Amino acid sequence: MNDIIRPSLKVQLGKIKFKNPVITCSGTFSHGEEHMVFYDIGKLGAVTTKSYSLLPMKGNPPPRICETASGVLNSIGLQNDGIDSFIYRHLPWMKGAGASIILSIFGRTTEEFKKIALRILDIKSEILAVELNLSCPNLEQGGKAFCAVPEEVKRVVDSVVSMLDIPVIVKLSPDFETIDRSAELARQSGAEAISIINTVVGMAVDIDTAKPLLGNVTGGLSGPAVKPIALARVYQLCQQDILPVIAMGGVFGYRDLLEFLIVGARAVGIGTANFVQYDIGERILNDLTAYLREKKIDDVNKIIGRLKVEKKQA
Amino acid sequence: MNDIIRPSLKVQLGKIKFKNPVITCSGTFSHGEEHMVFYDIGKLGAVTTKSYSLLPMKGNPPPRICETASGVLNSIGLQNDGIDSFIYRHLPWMKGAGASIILSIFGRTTEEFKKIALRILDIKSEILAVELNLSCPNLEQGGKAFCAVPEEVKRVVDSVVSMLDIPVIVKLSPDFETIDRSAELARQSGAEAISIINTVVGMAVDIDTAKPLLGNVTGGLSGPAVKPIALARVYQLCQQDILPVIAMGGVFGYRDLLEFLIVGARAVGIGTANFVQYDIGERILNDLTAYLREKKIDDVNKIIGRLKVEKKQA
Amino acid sequence: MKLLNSEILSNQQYGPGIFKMELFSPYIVRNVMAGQFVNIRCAPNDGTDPLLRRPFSVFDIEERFNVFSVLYMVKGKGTGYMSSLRKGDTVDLAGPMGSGIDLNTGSKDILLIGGGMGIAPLNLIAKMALARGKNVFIMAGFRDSSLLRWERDLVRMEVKYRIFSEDGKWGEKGLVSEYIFEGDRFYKKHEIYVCGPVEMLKIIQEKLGRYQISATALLEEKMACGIGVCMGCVVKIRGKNGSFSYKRVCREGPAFELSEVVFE
Amino acid sequence: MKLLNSEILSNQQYGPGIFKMELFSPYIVRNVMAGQFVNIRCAPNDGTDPLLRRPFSVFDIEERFNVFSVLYMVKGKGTGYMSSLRKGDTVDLAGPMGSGIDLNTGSKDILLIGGGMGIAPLNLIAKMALARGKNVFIMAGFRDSSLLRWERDLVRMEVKYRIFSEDGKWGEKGLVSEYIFEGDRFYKKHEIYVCGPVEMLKIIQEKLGRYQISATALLEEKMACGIGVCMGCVVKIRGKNGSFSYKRVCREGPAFELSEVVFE
Ligand SMILES: Cc1cc2nc3c(=O)[nH]c(=O)nc-3n(C[C@H](O)[C@H](O)[C@H](O)COP(=O)(O)OP(=O)(O)OC[C@H]3O[C@@H](n4cnc5c(N)ncnc54)[C@H](O)[C@@H]3O)c2cc1C
Ligand SMILES: Cc1cc2nc3c(=O)[nH]c(=O)nc-3n(C[C@H](O)[C@H](O)[C@H](O)COP(=O)(O)OP(=O)(O)OC[C@H]3O[C@@H](n4cnc5c(N)ncnc54)[C@H](O)[C@@H]3O)c2cc1C
Ligand SMILES: Cc1cc2nc3c(=O)[nH]c(=O)nc-3n(C[C@H](O)[C@H](O)[C@H](O)COP(=O)(O)O)c2cc1C
Ligand SMILES: Cc1cc2nc3c(=O)[nH]c(=O)nc-3n(C[C@H](O)[C@H](O)[C@H](O)COP(=O)(O)O)c2cc1C
Ligand code: FES
Ligand code: FES
Repeated sequence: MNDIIRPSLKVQLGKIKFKNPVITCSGTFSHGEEHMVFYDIGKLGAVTTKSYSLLPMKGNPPPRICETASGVLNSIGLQNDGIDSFIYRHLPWMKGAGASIILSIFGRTTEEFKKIALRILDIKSEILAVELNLSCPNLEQGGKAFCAVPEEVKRVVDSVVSMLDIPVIVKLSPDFETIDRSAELARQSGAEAISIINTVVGMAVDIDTAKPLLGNVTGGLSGPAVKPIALARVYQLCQQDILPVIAMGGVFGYRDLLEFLIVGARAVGIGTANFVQYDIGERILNDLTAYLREKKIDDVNKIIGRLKVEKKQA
Repeated sequence: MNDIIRPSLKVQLGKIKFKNPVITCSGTFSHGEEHMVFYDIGKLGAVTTKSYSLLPMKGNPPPRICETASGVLNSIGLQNDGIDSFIYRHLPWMKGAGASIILSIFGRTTEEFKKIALRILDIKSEILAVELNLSCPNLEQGGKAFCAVPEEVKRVVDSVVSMLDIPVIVKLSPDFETIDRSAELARQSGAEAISIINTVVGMAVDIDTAKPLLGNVTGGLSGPAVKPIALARVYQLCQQDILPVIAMGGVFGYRDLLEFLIVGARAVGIGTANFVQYDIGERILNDLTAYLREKKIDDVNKIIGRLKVEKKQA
Repeated sequence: MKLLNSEILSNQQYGPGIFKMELFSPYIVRNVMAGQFVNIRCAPNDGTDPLLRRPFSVFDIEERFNVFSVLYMVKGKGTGYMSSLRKGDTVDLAGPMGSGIDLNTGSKDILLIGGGMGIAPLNLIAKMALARGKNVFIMAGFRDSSLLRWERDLVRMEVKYRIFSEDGKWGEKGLVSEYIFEGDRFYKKHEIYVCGPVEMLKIIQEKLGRYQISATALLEEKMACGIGVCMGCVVKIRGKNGSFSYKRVCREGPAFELSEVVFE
Repeated sequence: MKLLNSEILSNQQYGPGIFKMELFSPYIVRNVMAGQFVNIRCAPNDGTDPLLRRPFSVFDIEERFNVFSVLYMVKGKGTGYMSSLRKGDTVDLAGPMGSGIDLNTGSKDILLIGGGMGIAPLNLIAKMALARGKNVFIMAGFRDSSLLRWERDLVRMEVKYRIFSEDGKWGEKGLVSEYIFEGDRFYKKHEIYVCGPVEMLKIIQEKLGRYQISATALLEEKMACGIGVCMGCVVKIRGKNGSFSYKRVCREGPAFELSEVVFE
């Protein structure tokens, strides 16, 4: 009855090729070691590492996690062991596990980004792409996020691209209206794709103590609560057709992934869901394949950007 | 055992006096007629009417509602009968019901705002304040929201304030980074308070038909999902201490209301919750009173702005 | 209209994926009119997912016992939650809602045309019309025989009916909408009520339109509030001279003159 | 560590607002070490509220029957949901998690100091230590007698214990933390495990510190993932030369050397 045995799942974003559009988001999957207990992470389109800075960072004081309605606030504060720890400890493990790797990095100055890029030079053949987490604070702009100021995005991308001949992905936050402009400047500077959304700024208060529920006062909201926001941002960006888009925000099942593909994303990241359904990556991959088969769609690319908008007259 | 029989609930925002900080949000309570079946709306600090334009507006094509995780997307499109219908039909009923009234209005040009202000002149003694819904599209700026451009906020506030000697509240959307600037210009132009947040831009897609789940493609997200976002915006604005703040976004119980008061809001609006718990206004009012009594707090103002932030060193 | 906590007297499978929930509520039983619905909260305690209430037509009432029932199909989270409830649990509901249909006046002959779960509100119309001494004739079409059990209710009501099913396994084989209107005589003398999928309503609208026969359609639309405050549940209704307006299913409806509904 | 669907064998009240849930799981029973926990999904099906799993210490295991249990206090949505489950329902859980405590080595004398629900992990430590022929002495303090039933479990385990309660209605009147350390002799020869509210841990840390007696504290922190990927559940741990680092309760913990924990 069913002819499509193995629908093609390959997607391409500029020069970046993924074997399928199911990837995991930075900071929510570590390097895959923990999840490898639950499924073979080599099956994923890509694993995005946590974001690395040049030197180790301690991160923010606890509490760092606060659950909200259908969402999670976090103020991890980018705790990480520094880029060298990735290169010497985690990368070898990831290669061994057969993971396709997106390396996420951040700096607090353009200079720091450059220094990290320098370290990566040697291992560039072992990773699919570098993702620049530009939602991190830019010390040269008083701690405002890099992506708040499109020109700062440009500066960083310019310098990283000039040093590394591997694809660069720019990750943006939904909190700024400058998304289109940042994407455009990133394109001009040679970025390959845009990842969106990072978490949304949020907060929660313990009414009994009158203290913020996060050690860092505000934090980033993720999970199903933000999915409609992410989808609107991805849709709006895809409409501009500036760069291919990797979408993320609240994906908890294959139906969410399909929504993002339909509005135009070429790959979709799973974040918070990794905390709840440890095998979600594999599950979504299987469900996607089953869906395509059932609908007799032989190539996942046929779904991408297929949104039907019939603006009715009111 | 308990000495505080009747804690004082009065709050004041500039010249606006509310008998208590519990108000209902524009567009979620109509004029209170429907909710009057469930409780006496005269008890509320204020009822904010739906937003009125000069002439009747049909609104957006259906579907207009889509439920999301702990939230609701709507694309009502400001359907309303026009300001005259408020003045001649609804206002008399509201006065009869003993409601304290905030009249919400919007125009698509500054001119339209002025024309509406002119109509209100006669009834100004019957309302507590006028709320300018500045999240509506500004036709003079290509349909971008008024509050996207602080100078446009100023233009509207200037003209309304110059015509009406009743307090003006400016309602802003969380989607723009210009909140502080808009608030500052609104203050300079004589506004009395800021209402925040309006809904967050969001979207949802029906994967079976590949069509948006809202007739208008994108819509506004409200409900518990957005509470952390609203709280962060209110906190950040209150920190600036530009104008008193009326907070809203995801309030479903008195604990939510207290969170907003603690970060500095002087009054709190109930929106989407009116759709689910029809008696929520009265319930929150009772629960707030009971809470203050239990905590032996004799005046609700003692809670406002009491957030304890001890930024720990990481 | 009231907010109520009603006790479940039974919540049993009626067909595959279909349940009938019987609730104790003197208030609903005393006040409900044909065509009205109740709005049920489908999350435990202060849960926020699903957030909104779910509307369900009142399917039946048992005045002697102060019991009313809803017939529902499990579709998603809300109805899934409902199906997990048991006898003795209470349900947070509000109702009766919507403008009811007054069966004390109007024609003595009532024709009800239903498709699938659309029979839910028609069942109560039938019961109430019969109680007022009217003649009720039901034509109902189904995809399969999931709702087979309903025939027992019809037999008990002693109502005239014809059943159609697409697979022919229940009643006659075919679609109601196809069968209908081989002529107009019969239909003209009846007061007609229609409830079912949009595709069916469209065909019937078109066919009745040819003979300018009026009918009342019971519509569904996604709802946020159910009480008329949000303007979310509107349908497009034709006005005079090519104009139209958006009317609320939860207030002006769910019953509308079929010929005036604009399906898009 | 595995994702499991475990059947509930019983879920009964243990005290006011406190339940004990017994679950069938050969895998957990075979693999769990003292101090480990399971991470339970507390929303039905694909519900998103509450979103995150909830961590619970393994309270007890019955190897013969492949049954383990968790003792939990109803605090909010998650535990409220758990308390609504019944025998025969299945629970989506993952475990065992956290680095366990190896009781095959170490001192022959074990002292367990617990406060309130903090007794949950201590119970399993006691059981496992006894099974390894160790001497176990328990000192536990409570606000009231909600956990009274636990004394039956202690008697059955044939363990030595002293109970304190603030109201004096159960065991001796007073706080464990006050009572403790009238001298240091007794404590020095024991391997000590402590679990309870932060206030209690602080006092004990201070008192033990005076005599430089080491102890293992079982800590709690809000968790997002429970498997070590999110860096959410960290506590501040003193390093050498005044330095410190953030360690994960779900991976490096829940057991930490008490003297190294920085309470803020
Ligand atoms: C006035 C009225 C009366 C109704 N009476 C009945 C009845 O007697 N029996 C019955 O089984 N159903 C009835 N419905 C439909 C019922 O409300 C929906 O099936 C229910 O809300 C689905 O909830 P869910 O959480 O299970 O599904 P969801 O997960 O919310 O959605 C599952 C599917 O149901 C559709 N749906 C969701 N809400 C509605 C809605 N308000 N109206 C129509 N479709 C919806 C969605 O588009 C989706 O395709 C009625 C609807 C209205 C408006
Ligand atoms: C390693 C570990 C082992 C635990 N073992 C047990 C146990 O054996 N028995 C038991 O009853 N409880 C145990 N807890 C605490 C238990 O996880 C929380 O009580 C539970 O998550 C509350 O969920 P809720 O949805 O009911 O409450 P919520 O509505 O989430 O919160 C209610 C209250 O509980 C607090 N809380 C929420 N999550 C946690 C958490 N992860 N840790 C501590 N406090 C929290 C909140 O701050 C709030 O004050 C343990 C926690 C950890 C970290
Ligand atoms: C605990 C946590 C840590 C995160 N850390 C990072 C990070 O280091 N770098 C980054 O670019 N994004 C980080 N993110 C953002 C996610 O990668 C993702 O963009 C966001 O969570 C939205 O997706 P989701 O809703 O599926 O989680 C983090 C998110 C969470 C919840
Ligand atoms: C259906 C609906 C209609 C709304 N209409 C208006 C409106 O006409 N004017 C306005 O200023 N805000 C309107 N809002 C926004 C609310 O007033 C409120 O700012 C927002 O919903 C956030 O609060 P909540 O999360 O409690 O709903 C509307 C919101 C909803 C859900
Ligand atoms: S559902 Fe809100 S107006 Fe009908
Ligand atoms: S809970 Fe995620 S690292 Fe511990």
